[in-house]
Amino acid sequence: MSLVSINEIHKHFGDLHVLKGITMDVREGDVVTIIGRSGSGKSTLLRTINGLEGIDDGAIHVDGTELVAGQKDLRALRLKVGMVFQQFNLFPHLKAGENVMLALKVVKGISKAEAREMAMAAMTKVGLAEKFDAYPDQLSGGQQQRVAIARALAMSPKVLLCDEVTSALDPELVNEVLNVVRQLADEGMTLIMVTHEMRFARDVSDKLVFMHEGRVHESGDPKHLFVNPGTPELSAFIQSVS
Amino acid sequence: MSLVSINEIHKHFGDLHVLKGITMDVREGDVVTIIGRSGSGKSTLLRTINGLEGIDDGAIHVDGTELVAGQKDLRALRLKVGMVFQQFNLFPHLKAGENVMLALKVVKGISKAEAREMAMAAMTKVGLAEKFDAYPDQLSGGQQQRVAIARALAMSPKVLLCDEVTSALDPELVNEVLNVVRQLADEGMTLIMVTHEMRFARDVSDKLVFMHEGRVHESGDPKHLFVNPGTPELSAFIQSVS
Amino acid sequence: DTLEDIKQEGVLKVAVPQDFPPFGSIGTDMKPQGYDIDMATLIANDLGVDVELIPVTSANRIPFLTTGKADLVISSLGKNPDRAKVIDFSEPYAPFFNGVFGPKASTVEGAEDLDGKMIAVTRGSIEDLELTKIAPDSATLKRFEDNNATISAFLSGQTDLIATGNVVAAAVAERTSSRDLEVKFLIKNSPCYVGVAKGDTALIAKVNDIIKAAREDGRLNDISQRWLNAPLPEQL
Amino acid sequence: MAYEFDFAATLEYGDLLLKGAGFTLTLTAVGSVFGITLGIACAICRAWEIRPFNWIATGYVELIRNTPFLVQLFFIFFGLPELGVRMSEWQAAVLAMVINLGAYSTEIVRAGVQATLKGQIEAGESLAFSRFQIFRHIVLRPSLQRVWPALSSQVIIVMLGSAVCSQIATEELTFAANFIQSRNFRAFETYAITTVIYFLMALGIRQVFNLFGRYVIVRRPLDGRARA
Amino acid sequence: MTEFTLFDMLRGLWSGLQWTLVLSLLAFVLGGIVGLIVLFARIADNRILQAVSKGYIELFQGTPLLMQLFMLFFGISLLGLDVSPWFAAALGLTLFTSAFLAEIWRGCVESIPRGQWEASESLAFNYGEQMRHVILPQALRIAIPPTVGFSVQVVKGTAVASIIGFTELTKTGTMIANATFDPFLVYGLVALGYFALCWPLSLFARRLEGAFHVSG
Ligand SMILES: Nc1ncnc2c1ncn2[C@@H]1O[C@H](COP(=O)(O)OP(=O)(O)OP(=O)(O)O)[C@@H](O)[C@H]1O
Ligand SMILES: Nc1ncnc2c1ncn2[C@@H]1O[C@H](COP(=O)(O)OP(=O)(O)OP(=O)(O)O)[C@@H](O)[C@H]1O
Ligand SMILES: [Mg+2]
Ligand SMILES: [Mg+2]
Repeated sequence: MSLVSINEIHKHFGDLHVLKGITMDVREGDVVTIIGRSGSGKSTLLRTINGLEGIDDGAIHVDGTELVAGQKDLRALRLKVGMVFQQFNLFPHLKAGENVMLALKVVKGISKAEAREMAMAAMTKVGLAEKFDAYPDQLSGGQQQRVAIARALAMSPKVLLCDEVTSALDPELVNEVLNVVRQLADEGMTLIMVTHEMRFARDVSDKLVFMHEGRVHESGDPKHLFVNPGTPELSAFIQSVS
Repeated sequence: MSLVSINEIHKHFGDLHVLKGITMDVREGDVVTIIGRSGSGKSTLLRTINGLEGIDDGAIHVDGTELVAGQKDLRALRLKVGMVFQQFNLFPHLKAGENVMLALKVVKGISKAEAREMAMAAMTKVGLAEKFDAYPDQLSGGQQQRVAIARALAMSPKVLLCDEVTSALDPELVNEVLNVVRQLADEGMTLIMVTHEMRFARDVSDKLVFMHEGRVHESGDPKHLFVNPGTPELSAFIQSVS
Repeated sequence: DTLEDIKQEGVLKVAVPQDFPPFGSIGTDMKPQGYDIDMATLIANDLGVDVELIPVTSANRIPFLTTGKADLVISSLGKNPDRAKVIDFSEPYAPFFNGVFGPKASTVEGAEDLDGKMIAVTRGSIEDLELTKIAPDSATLKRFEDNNATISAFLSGQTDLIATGNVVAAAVAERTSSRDLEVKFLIKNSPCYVGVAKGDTALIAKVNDIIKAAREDGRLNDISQRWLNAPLPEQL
Repeated sequence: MAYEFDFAATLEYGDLLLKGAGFTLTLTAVGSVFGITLGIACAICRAWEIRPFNWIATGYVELIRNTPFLVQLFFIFFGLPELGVRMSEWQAAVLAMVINLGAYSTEIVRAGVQATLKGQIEAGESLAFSRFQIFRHIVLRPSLQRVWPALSSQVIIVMLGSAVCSQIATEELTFAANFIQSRNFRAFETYAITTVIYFLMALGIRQVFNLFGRYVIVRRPLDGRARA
Repeated sequence: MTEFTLFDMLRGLWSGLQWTLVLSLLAFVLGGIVGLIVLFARIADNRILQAVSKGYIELFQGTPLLMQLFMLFFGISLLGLDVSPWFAAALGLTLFTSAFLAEIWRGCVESIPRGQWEASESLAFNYGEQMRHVILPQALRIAIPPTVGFSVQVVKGTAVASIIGFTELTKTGTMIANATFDPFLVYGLVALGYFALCWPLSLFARRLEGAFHVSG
């Protein structure tokens, strides 16, 4: 059975029909990469999966439970779905380690000592154990993004959503973040990510989804698709970004 | 004789020694690309050339006149040096065309009608004649950056400084800006640019400057250097960004 | 000197109250009226000059005088040695009977009965000065900025008693039914004086002459009848 | 006609002035603590449109901000007893300070809350925080940090405005000044000294707020890099 | 004693309200002009100007307006100069208003991104040209809502001008209350008067704020 199943979902922003019936299945351990032009609806799709955007029609199931349109209490769902953003969104008033600990304490009610240990483990995983007590603004962009990943990981999500996690980074900092993501993929984490790093998409992901004007225009094995794009749109897109 | 000559310049920010004796010559029509890690001093170097940052030691000559440390009136210099920024920095309260016209009227004292004509010519050059009356926030990032280039160009500078002019853009918008820059290079404009677009650096520039920890670590013909980096630092850098 | 200046300019500038009926309050035309205003007009008439009334508060009446922005202060001023160091006082021109008033049920009969009571009084008024001297320490004086606040405090029940002029108390008793009011005891007859800037001897002599004349020819008595509904007392 | 200054005549009453200043500071301190708390509560209701409290908060803020403090004070002290609510001049003064500062700080804090980046809230949501937890742990402290200078200015304004409380016989600094000058008729000297005291208190409050902001709101040493 | 009808009260308060309006306008216009000058000093590239303007702002924000007016009106007279109430009111309200406006506007100027300064600098603008063509036009847009918001404070602040003899709205109210012993009605009307003056300003400020939020 699939971990995330998305069925014919639609989403409007006012008059704008942003998602025009998307269907997609993600099994446990899958690494799915979503690519597409700016405005094609990639972020919106990702954000519907943990309920940051509601949907107008269709259904989303995560780990067996349905995400109902207009539902208020999404906490149970969100405990299963972690998310990492393009702009890191670390809490600037808390140290790196405290960023990771906060949800453990507040949401899961874990004791401070235990939360600290779990946070330290997550920070170690992203290679930043020694930055536990640094404030976000004392860290480079790449380090901040790794803390953001640690913060999501510490909650032990079933699936991790990543929205252009390297787009706000200086080019030489991109790799340190991608390496962390690659390692997660290798360890069997279920990942759904939007990225413009084509080489990474090709090398790491099990499945490539090309979105175009609110639809899944093409999807399949990345190694195959990159060489043999099935539509002129994908072919043009691949050309423009590489 | 060289158009821009930089001689052993030093720059400190408080305790931080950012430029540690930089020497560089740029002849008329040269296209010079500066690359290097974040924090290596690329932006700072560029900004000293039009006096946005003062220097602590050394000398900079532009078109024969010396830029003296601590000098107040830099108007004459800045009329010769145009600059384009990563964040565009268009004036949001003015239309695109007015952005281009403003300095012509205010600084050069050109009549409104004439300024309008010159601005239109510059806007046409960057392919945005029809956006003359649009406000910056009605333009895409790539279009905004092209307006910023037109704004600098309209002043007919002798040399144009570009600091990561594509870093704030979505990947598919990068090319439209690079194409404008390429066209300027082809027309013989003197350009000094900081960029992370390695392919562009290799294809377009006459000279590559690799900065490392406040020094020019290596410089020379880009086609040669990319294939045969002379130092392990440059080699590592090229690897990390490509 | 000031007297010469007044005659020269033909205007007498007098600081008068506008928050202290019946001595000074505004009429429906927003102009001050009352005992002090009539007194000011009287003095100006006798000097043969016009009068210019300056409505003042207890906070700024003396600065108006000391900075020369007013020639006289006729503002139901009481006299005490501290004040006499700063300005000069004329002969008294008006009686002022003040007392402590309260509801019928209250058993207060003298200053010594004020023990533990809360009394509203207008800050800087004569009754404030006097009551401060004679009230026992255990009494609480609540000193309000103006007469209006003092009366409101009593009427709204914020204090047990009120210290004020008898004419004021009578006016209040007549106009309001929210709390009954009767005299408990009289504090003192402490008359009002005209204030003059320190050292203006010629002016003060002239003012004293005018007061004396007005007392003798009955004009002062008329003013008293008009505003206090009582003849001018003998001892003034 | 030369006026002779005599500051000694006022300084004789120095203890009264100090006592008055102490009362003013107490009034300000109590007013600040409860006023800012009230402001934060109303700010959440308004920023996050929690019905019907956001409407109540809006009405409250508009009413208070558009009428003079003195009138509010009179209403509380003289008007409420008619409705059967009687309080001492101290309680009335404190209450007036609280509702006044509450209204202004609502607006100030709301601006800070609304300046919170959407990404911060989304990060909290995606970590399964509840709305209240997001406010309490993610939004509040950075928002206060943003508007702290504005809040401290407002407290100073309210402190200076508390002078009006003397009208209902609250024995604060202006009361003391008026009391003294009604005894010695040295209005100018008394007010000059009082002005200096107010100024010193304003500087002091600014300092206290800076320290409080640094050690309680920001909770970190403010080296150069922490400014952002 | 004279009997006041409701009409008498309203008529009296109306004349007081007009004074309040006049004083507010005076404060706002003069305070705005001086505030602009103080603002320029505050953000000037000159330490002395900065320090002086900072002290100015601290002083007039840190002392009660009532005391400022008192000092100006009576204090200067003690030095032998004759000061008219108009002059003192104009001066005092100007000092007060300009200190606050300068500080409000400084925040607006400083919120203009550095990039705007740098872009115009690299186009060879001098300081005055940068201000005139780039910074102030943008700062002005941000400044309008808080400035209109502050005007409400100015309107309410003019009440203290009664200390130097102006019978504006609050003072008129006090005087009528003293003559009628009916403080609730009178102060209720006074509150209504201020509300009528201030509420439109507040609404206007809010609408402007909303309008600017939309366009970023
Ligand atoms: N909150 C919103 N309100 C209105 N329109 C929105 C909103 N969020 C997104 N949109 C619009 O929906 C469309 C899809 O946006 P989305 O962010 O999903 O695109 P994207 O594929 O992620 O693009 P990018 O590569 O630029 O991030 C765009 O046209 C965008 O302008
Ligand atoms: N105004 C400043 N004050 C203090 N330090 C500064 C300032 N500007 C730059 N620096 C520091 O100087 C160093 C060089 O900065 P610079 O911006 O020139 O680097 P860069 O090579 O352009 O990096 P990037 O690729 O990130 O733009 C960095 O360590 C930076 O933190
Ligand atoms: Mg996106
Ligand atoms: Mg840079």
